[in-house]
Amino acid sequence: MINKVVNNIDSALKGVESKMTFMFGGFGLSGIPENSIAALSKKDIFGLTCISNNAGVDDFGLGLLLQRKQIKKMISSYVGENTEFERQMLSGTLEVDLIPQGSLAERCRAGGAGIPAFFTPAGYGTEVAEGKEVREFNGKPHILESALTADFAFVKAWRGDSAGNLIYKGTARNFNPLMAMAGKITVAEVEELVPAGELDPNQIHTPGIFVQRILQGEKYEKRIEQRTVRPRE
Amino acid sequence: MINKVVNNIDSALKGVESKMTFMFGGFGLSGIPENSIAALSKKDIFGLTCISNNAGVDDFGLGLLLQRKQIKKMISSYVGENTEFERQMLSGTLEVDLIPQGSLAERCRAGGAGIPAFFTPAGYGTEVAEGKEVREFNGKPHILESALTADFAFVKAWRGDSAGNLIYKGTARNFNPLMAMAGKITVAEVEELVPAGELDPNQIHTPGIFVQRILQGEKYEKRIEQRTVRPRE
Amino acid sequence: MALDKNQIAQRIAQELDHNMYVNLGIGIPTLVANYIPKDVDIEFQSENGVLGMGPFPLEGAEDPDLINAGKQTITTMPGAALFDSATSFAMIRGRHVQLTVLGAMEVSENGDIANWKIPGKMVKGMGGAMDLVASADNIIVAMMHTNRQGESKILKKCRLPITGVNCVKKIVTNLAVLEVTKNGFKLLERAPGIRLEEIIKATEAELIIEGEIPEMIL
Amino acid sequence: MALDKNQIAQRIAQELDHNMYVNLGIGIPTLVANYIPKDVDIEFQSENGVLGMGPFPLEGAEDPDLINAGKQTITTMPGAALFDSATSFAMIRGRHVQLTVLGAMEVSENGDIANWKIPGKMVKGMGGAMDLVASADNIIVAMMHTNRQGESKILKKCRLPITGVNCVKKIVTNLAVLEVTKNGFKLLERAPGIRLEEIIKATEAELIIEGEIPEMIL
Repeated sequence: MINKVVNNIDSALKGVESKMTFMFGGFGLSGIPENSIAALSKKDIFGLTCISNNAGVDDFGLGLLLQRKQIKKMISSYVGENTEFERQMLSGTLEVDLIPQGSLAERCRAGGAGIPAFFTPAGYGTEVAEGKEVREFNGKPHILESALTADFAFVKAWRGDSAGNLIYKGTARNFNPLMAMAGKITVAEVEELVPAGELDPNQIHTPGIFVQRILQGEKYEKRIEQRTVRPRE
Repeated sequence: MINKVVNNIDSALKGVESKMTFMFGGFGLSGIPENSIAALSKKDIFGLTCISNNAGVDDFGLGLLLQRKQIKKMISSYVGENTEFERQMLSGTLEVDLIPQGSLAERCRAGGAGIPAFFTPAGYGTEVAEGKEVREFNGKPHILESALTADFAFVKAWRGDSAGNLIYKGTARNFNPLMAMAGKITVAEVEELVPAGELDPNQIHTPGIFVQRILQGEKYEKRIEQRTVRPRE
Repeated sequence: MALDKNQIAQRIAQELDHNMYVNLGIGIPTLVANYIPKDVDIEFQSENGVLGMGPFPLEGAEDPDLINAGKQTITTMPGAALFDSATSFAMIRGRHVQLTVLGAMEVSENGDIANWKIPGKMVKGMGGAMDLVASADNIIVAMMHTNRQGESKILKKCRLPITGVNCVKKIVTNLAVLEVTKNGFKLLERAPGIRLEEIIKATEAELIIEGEIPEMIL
Repeated sequence: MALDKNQIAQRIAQELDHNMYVNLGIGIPTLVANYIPKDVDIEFQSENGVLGMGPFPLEGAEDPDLINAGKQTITTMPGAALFDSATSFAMIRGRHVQLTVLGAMEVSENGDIANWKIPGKMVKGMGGAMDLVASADNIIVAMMHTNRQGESKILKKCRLPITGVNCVKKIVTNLAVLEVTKNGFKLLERAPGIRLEEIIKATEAELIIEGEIPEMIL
């Protein structure tokens, strides 16, 4: 067994530098690597390119890095739940590359899977296709999309073991397994870290080979963005 | 919940015809859809194209379809554990298309995922690359491979529910989840069929949307091809 | 009378067939789930990674690890499955999700849809919309027939940046049900009490009108 | 004396570093697992879908649902993971598996390898070999220096259909350890008691020989 455990967030973040490209798992605020983001927002690193489906809210998630103007460029599918984001984008200090959500997911997976490019129908005929190769398959036009990788990928799982194996919970899985594949160094933080052998090998979502460092998260706020309930009858 | 249960193998195979393309999950004899194969070998359908990593042995697995000369073409990565296969191949009555194993897996997934083609480094510079587009990414040559789909995909899982959700066991998973995605009609046979709600949604390997019919397998031989043990100390 | 949002959703619910996998967009489409007939088996997919989505949770039962693509807390039904975003879009791109219902700012007579970007305004992104419209065999748009300025959203050609081409099959608005045909928009139904002239007036594109146009039955 | 198969495996085991993910091919490579030093943490990947492969099972404990890529019954170690074939080759193609050890019929001085097909003979297929050799950062070949006819398998140019190009980094044979460099094969070590002349005679390709060539230490 190869031991991936790091005992504190400083060890987990060792090697992060300005101008690097980072990936962050999560959809909205669900399944985001809260502890890694909080610690990154305290480091003096700037000019980051961040790949994440969303960009957090003003005081939580990637909003924390935006507040300190650490991010130079966001690669996302949906942003702007966040006034600071909007301000920086409209003033031109923040570059934003918007990508169809399915293409974003598949491009991360491709980056981790050694597939440099693939064809998808998503975005054909739209401004997303500008400058991209178009080819017909079965009479339907597709565009060529390239793989995404990152210097660091930060992911969050429900349970993990010392070998780096991860199990996610609910829809907090989302982009986490794909970004875990695509990071040169993948840092996984988990709600519960257990010794190797305690997780059923048949139920692992992310095999440990994709994870370089695993950390017991200190605390999780798990903020709900749109609390929606139905009345009790 | 959409109910996918069929009560017998005849209903499971409804619509199979000569000259169709079938996919079969399994690696060697592990995880093959035993009941579907046995029933297909009793049907008067011929001229089949079969996509499967291997081709069974003389008296088990796809060997049963070869015995009755039902297969016109095999698309596989490794074959020939089987004298009848060898005889038909050498006499030219059986076409064989050999594909690198990783490309076979990815082409099935791509077929199910609406990705018509992707680049891979596997096979570059070899006869597998003949007639295929070559392109360099990051200084490394890759070849363009296309998606595979099938009229029917036959897969085998350990447990399944009435909604078609599947959980595999051990290395019997192999190609099954990928081929389940790529069948126009996917027939899943399982060792244990349970009502919807009994499987943990977080532990599903193949979501029911990829499965059109699910069947409790009648019996499983689960033959071991290379029994290998170590001595008790 | 023109339909309200709930009635648009109610009319769209009639388009759902037994055993369909359906993806509902944010806004009016989300309301469609409230009008599924009891004897029709449907499973809802949400692109952030769930199949077999159920109703919103009871108060106090919200789970931050269980949300839909609109980031609302949800529940799951028996037979549900959870998965990652790549698998989710494999379902969508691979046409396993049969029907997508989504809102639009404009639809053109060749089936193009614009629903993600207004030049000059803050652009939030396309989310999963471009993948959804590029893939589903059947795409139904739920929207108001005209915008707040009273201008038609049913156009010869989209003016806004488009989300996808040749993809919309049907439109249900507060005034009418339209089908996108090879020859353009065909008027199928009128909202109860809405006259033909009102629909024609509210529509920039040409309408194909054949025979008597029935009223919707809700 | 020339090495036997177990000794070739033993020598290759010295190439394994701490914390490496390794894929072992069928034949001599499989034997490498028997010689891993106790203090070196290694995980074995098998391309049919397992990471953290353990030794063969005890008699009576064989599980038909747990095999390796050679179709042999296996066990798993604590911390193992099971997955499908696409994920398995994502690990391989994506260079997460750092070292591949496999057999060969021929290797050429530019690092090409031939190990899947002999024209005129029954062709069984490449299995996962083409994906493995096209991907791993480090590829070590385990093989006999010459074939049964006594002909060299270390060639200027492969004669058999190749499995991959410019990929082999090192070769351990019964006679020697060779490195594939930009300028061709460099002789690194001799098998115990084997003279330089014997190696040169058994090698069709040119050998780069610099200084004293040490004997392998086993």
